[in-house]
Amino acid sequence: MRKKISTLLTCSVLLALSACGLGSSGSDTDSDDTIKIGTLFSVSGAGANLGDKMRKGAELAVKQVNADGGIDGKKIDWVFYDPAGDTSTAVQQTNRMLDSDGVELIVGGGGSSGIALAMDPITSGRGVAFIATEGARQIVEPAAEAHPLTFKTTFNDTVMVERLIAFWKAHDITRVAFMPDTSSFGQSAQEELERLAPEAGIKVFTAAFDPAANDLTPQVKRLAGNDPQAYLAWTITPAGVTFLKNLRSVLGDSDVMVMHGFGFVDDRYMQQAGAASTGTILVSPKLPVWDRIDASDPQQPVMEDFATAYAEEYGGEQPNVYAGQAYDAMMVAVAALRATGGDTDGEKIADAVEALGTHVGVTGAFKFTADDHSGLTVDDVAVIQWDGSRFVPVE
Amino acid sequence: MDTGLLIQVILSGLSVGAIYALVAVGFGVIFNATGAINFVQGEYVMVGGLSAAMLYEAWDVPVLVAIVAAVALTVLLGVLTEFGLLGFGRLRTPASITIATIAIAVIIKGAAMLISDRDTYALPSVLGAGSLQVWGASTSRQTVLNLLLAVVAVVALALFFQRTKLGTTLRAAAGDSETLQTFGVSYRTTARWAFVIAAALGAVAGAGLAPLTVMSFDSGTLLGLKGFAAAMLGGLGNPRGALAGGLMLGIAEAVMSGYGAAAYADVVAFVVLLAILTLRPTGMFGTAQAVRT
Amino acid sequence: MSAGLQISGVSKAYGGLQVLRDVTLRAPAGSITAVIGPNGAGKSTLANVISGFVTQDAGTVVVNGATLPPGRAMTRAARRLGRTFQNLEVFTGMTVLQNVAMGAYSRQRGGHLADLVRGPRSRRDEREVHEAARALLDRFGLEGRADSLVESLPFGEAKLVEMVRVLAMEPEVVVLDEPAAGLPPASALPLAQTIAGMAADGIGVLLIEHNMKLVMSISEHVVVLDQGQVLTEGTPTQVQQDARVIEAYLGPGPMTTEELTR
Amino acid sequence: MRGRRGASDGTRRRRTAWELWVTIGLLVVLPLLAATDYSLHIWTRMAIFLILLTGLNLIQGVAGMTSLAQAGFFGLGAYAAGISAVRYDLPPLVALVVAPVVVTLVALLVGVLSMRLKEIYFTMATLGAGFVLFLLFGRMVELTGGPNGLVGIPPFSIGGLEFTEPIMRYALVAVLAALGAVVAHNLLVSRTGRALRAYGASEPAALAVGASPFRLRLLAFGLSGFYAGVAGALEAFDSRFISPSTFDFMTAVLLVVALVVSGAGRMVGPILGALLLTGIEVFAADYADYEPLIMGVIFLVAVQLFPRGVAGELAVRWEERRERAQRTGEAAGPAETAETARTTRTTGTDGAPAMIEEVGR
Repeated sequence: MRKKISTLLTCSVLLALSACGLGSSGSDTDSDDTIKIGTLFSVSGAGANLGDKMRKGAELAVKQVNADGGIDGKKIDWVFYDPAGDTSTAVQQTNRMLDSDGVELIVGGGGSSGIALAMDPITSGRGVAFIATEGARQIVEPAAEAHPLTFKTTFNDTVMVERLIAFWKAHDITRVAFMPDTSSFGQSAQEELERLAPEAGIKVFTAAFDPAANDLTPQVKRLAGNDPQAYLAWTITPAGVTFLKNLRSVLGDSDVMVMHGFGFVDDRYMQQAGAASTGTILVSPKLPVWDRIDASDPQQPVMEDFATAYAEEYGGEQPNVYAGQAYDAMMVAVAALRATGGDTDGEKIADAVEALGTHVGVTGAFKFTADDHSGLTVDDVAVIQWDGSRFVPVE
Repeated sequence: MDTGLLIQVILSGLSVGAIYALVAVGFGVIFNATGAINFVQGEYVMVGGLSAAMLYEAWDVPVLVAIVAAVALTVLLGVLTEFGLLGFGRLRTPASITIATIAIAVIIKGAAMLISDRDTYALPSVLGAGSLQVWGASTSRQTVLNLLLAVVAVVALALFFQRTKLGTTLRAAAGDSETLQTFGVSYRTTARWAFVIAAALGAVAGAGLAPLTVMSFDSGTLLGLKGFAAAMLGGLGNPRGALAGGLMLGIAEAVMSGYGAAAYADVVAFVVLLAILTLRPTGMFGTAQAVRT
Repeated sequence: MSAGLQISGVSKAYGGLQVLRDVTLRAPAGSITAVIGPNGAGKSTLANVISGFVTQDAGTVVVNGATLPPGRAMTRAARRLGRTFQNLEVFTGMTVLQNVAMGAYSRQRGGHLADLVRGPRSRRDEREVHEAARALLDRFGLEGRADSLVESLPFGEAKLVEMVRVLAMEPEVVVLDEPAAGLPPASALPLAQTIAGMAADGIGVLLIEHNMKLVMSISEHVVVLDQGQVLTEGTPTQVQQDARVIEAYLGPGPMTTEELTR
Repeated sequence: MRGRRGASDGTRRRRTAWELWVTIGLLVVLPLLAATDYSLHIWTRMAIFLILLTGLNLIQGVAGMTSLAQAGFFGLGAYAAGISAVRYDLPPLVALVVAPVVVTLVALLVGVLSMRLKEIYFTMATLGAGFVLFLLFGRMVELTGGPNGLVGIPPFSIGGLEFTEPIMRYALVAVLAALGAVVAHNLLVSRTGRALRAYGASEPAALAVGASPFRLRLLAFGLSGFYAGVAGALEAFDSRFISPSTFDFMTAVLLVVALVVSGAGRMVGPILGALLLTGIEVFAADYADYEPLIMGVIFLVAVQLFPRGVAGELAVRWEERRERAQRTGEAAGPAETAETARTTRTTGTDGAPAMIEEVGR
């Protein structure tokens, strides 16, 4: 009996494996009425929360495009996999999308910079365009020489840091306590901040923390010894809530500036920090404050439409920045595809993206060029504040 | 030297250490009963904290009621864990049980991810949000409660192991089914009780942890491993050792965060684990035989 | 110094309990020396001290004139001292042939890394060991069992395999710890023949045994342990008639045949 | 007489050899079944798992000591190779040699520190070692590229010949995997492997015949590190990008569980385990949200169904049938045999070389 089961198991594993290889030798690559777009986001594993938001953003874009009749009559056939935060799984899935599923274009790089960096050589090697939704600038730089087919719809940390520095200068802040987490998100920002701040005459004191940490008071207290005027955390994890609570607990009522990076722009996080989050200042795309900015801003209607459609689609949930970035990435791809007339050749798409001029998206007005595959500038960054119940722009 | 920072480091260490201690005690209880390492322990913490917070946040259940319900749910999960491991009578060695606990931990985590829809949930402290100021340092009121919980749990367990019949059996068993038979108790019965106790301890740790941070489906795994390091530090299976080990590990991490390279703070637990196994494998207060003869 | 095993002044205490007290005895080459005594007399501890599983507090264990390092079991094989165990210790999951080949382990000199490439030397070595093992199995009538997993054998045969494994070490001294334990009475005779055969080959045999009939029938010299001390020693006949022995075993009263043969 | 001996002498060895030929055969046949670029990529991944598991099998399956350091060693090999190539411009061939050497040295160090521990404590020491390595990959940003990973690893090349074609990449990994299987097989059928197994079965008896557990186990652990080092270097040159996430605790656990489920201690265990790992990966990808749940359930069911592993269970049935055939008409009944089994110290009782079963004893 048990022998039968084990034999069965062995055989089925073998069969399944060879079937997945055999059955799909690039068979359905060129079906005329659809365009296959592949996406990886980590909807399980450590960054699952974020990955889920990104998936929703991309999914919304696909639904909208298909509902509008697709791209020149071709519907998007969307292929989605979950690498669960693991780069080698992502590499395998990227190969699967390109070699087996017949994916013609990839949007979304797994939700972590490491994964996007791992995917880029594969997509580039096959001449496939790749529009990433991850932060690290190495994904697309240097654009013209090394990454001609790869774009991203996120802010370079450089842009964010420049905006921060301008903000600090305007508020006469010269001493900053910086707490990045030890993930790639925090580390990339740390590199940029420690590179750019000294040039601007700002002294940065850094203490990193583990994203899984449950108490950050030693770091806060230690940094407090340097008398900083502002505390800035850089994380996408719930540890940011602990940061806010601990900061309030250690510093009491002192009126230092409490800041977070764009990874933490999330209503839920802010609410969960309770009173400790009130007054927190964040650098962010304009999306969270779309209803508080000048209606003459060309981005305003785009953001409003997106926020409304998203809330409608996902039961009243407010989109966060990550959902916006994924939506933008998909829409940039669609715009380029419309320009090429549905041709998915990597170089043609890349040319089309670079020729889009200004693509007004929900997280910024993208201006891609041959040398800039990020497309966002300091003008797209807003400084916002949590007033205890919602985000508002800071003048 | 900045005494404020020193006090802060110690307070932080005690705050996190109390949680580690509760987790470590749970590891010890299961180890004594089955000889296995229960990798589900960290997930009990997650389920306890996350379900309490979800009940509170999503269904407006009063905090205390939510905590009690969460503990009950986690205990149920503990019973189910025992069934999943031993209910089929096929896993007989500590090593195979240990491996099966990993599978169960993965299942619980995967289910929690879907049920919580990957969201984070917060739980307020039953003592309110305020913080305590101690000689220029500060900590949340919850920390005091957590320390108290850890001490009470350890004392209660120590008494339980020494004074009650079930406790003596559990302690004497140490995973040896033959010994158990001479006691006239079945292996399954003691194992089930051990899982009930361990799950309850985990849930309490989770409910105590939630107010310090926020809970998500991912909150348990690393905490479990660190709690295990604490258990080894104090001596696996010894409740008082677990308390000491937990607090010391917490303080060691805080010292690294406050004085050393903060980015390496989470390496501390595992370096401690390696060091203690190399230098004194029975832990500082342990009696178990860890080295081959 | 004479050939065989010489134990001098061995003492061992666990906590406050003195298990062995100044034990001195000899097991000369080519003869069978038995150690008997009631439960708790320290027989097993003595076997463990000799074979290095227990470190004695005092005293020496000497094989063929060389003092053995206390408490280092794995050095015994190189000194040609083999032992069997009271509870059957065979290598489950391995065939009978492999079990016996393991006995030759310490006689094989090839390096472990050489085994990775299985060079000609390693292969020749293996072939020799297997041939020797096979010859031993033939001698003890186990040739039909060579490729059976050892745990599939009846208990008596498994015990025999353990003994053959010891012989594969080409030992000069052998310590047999309760070889008759658990065996049906019918197996006693072949066992006695096997043990006698060892002595006939020139091996010094130290037989630790409960079964009086076996002990009395094949031993040349019997040592009686009681409460960790040598109570008396002598030929089987002398020992059997010693009043102290009878008392130690049974308390006051006559020893019955039944008791003696168990 | 002579002939009969030769025949029966070979039975056991031939059976192990058969398992070796299955392994090598599959490595040759699988790409023929499906030779698209994607399937070759999958087979390459499978072959890397095979090398990892072959190494793990030596310490876990044969020596009976579960190691949770294999993922960390895998990562160390990948980083050693990647860093050699990227930061020090060493030729890939040199990096492929450097990586296993580095990992072996680290494994020996960890082994020296932890080898005297009882099994479960040893396992936890390896967990600690694996975790420290994993965390260091993420923290030593200057050297490893940190959590973002190490970019710019060149493809493998010998002389001017670059291994960029999928079939060549597969061939490289497959050849080394086959070589690794042969070496592992040599070890298993030699006295060294015999002694390692013996330790799992009866420690006192093994000591009594003079086998040094410390040295033998250290050798097995060092070798498991060597295999992980080779696998790591191959992973680095195959993916041409490495980041810490690949070498985390979960990977360590998956490797151990896959080996247990497929048959620790058997020659054929690693290839079954590698097929299982790649199979689940491919299969689960279609169920994104439920992947962890599916994974956990599969492993729990598998561990409960095959505590000795699939190969172990098969072997038990095989042995039993053979014994029954051989024993027909003989005096010794099965009842007495079972008695023997109970008296021996194995818990796995009925005949598997079920090393994993003995680990905790």
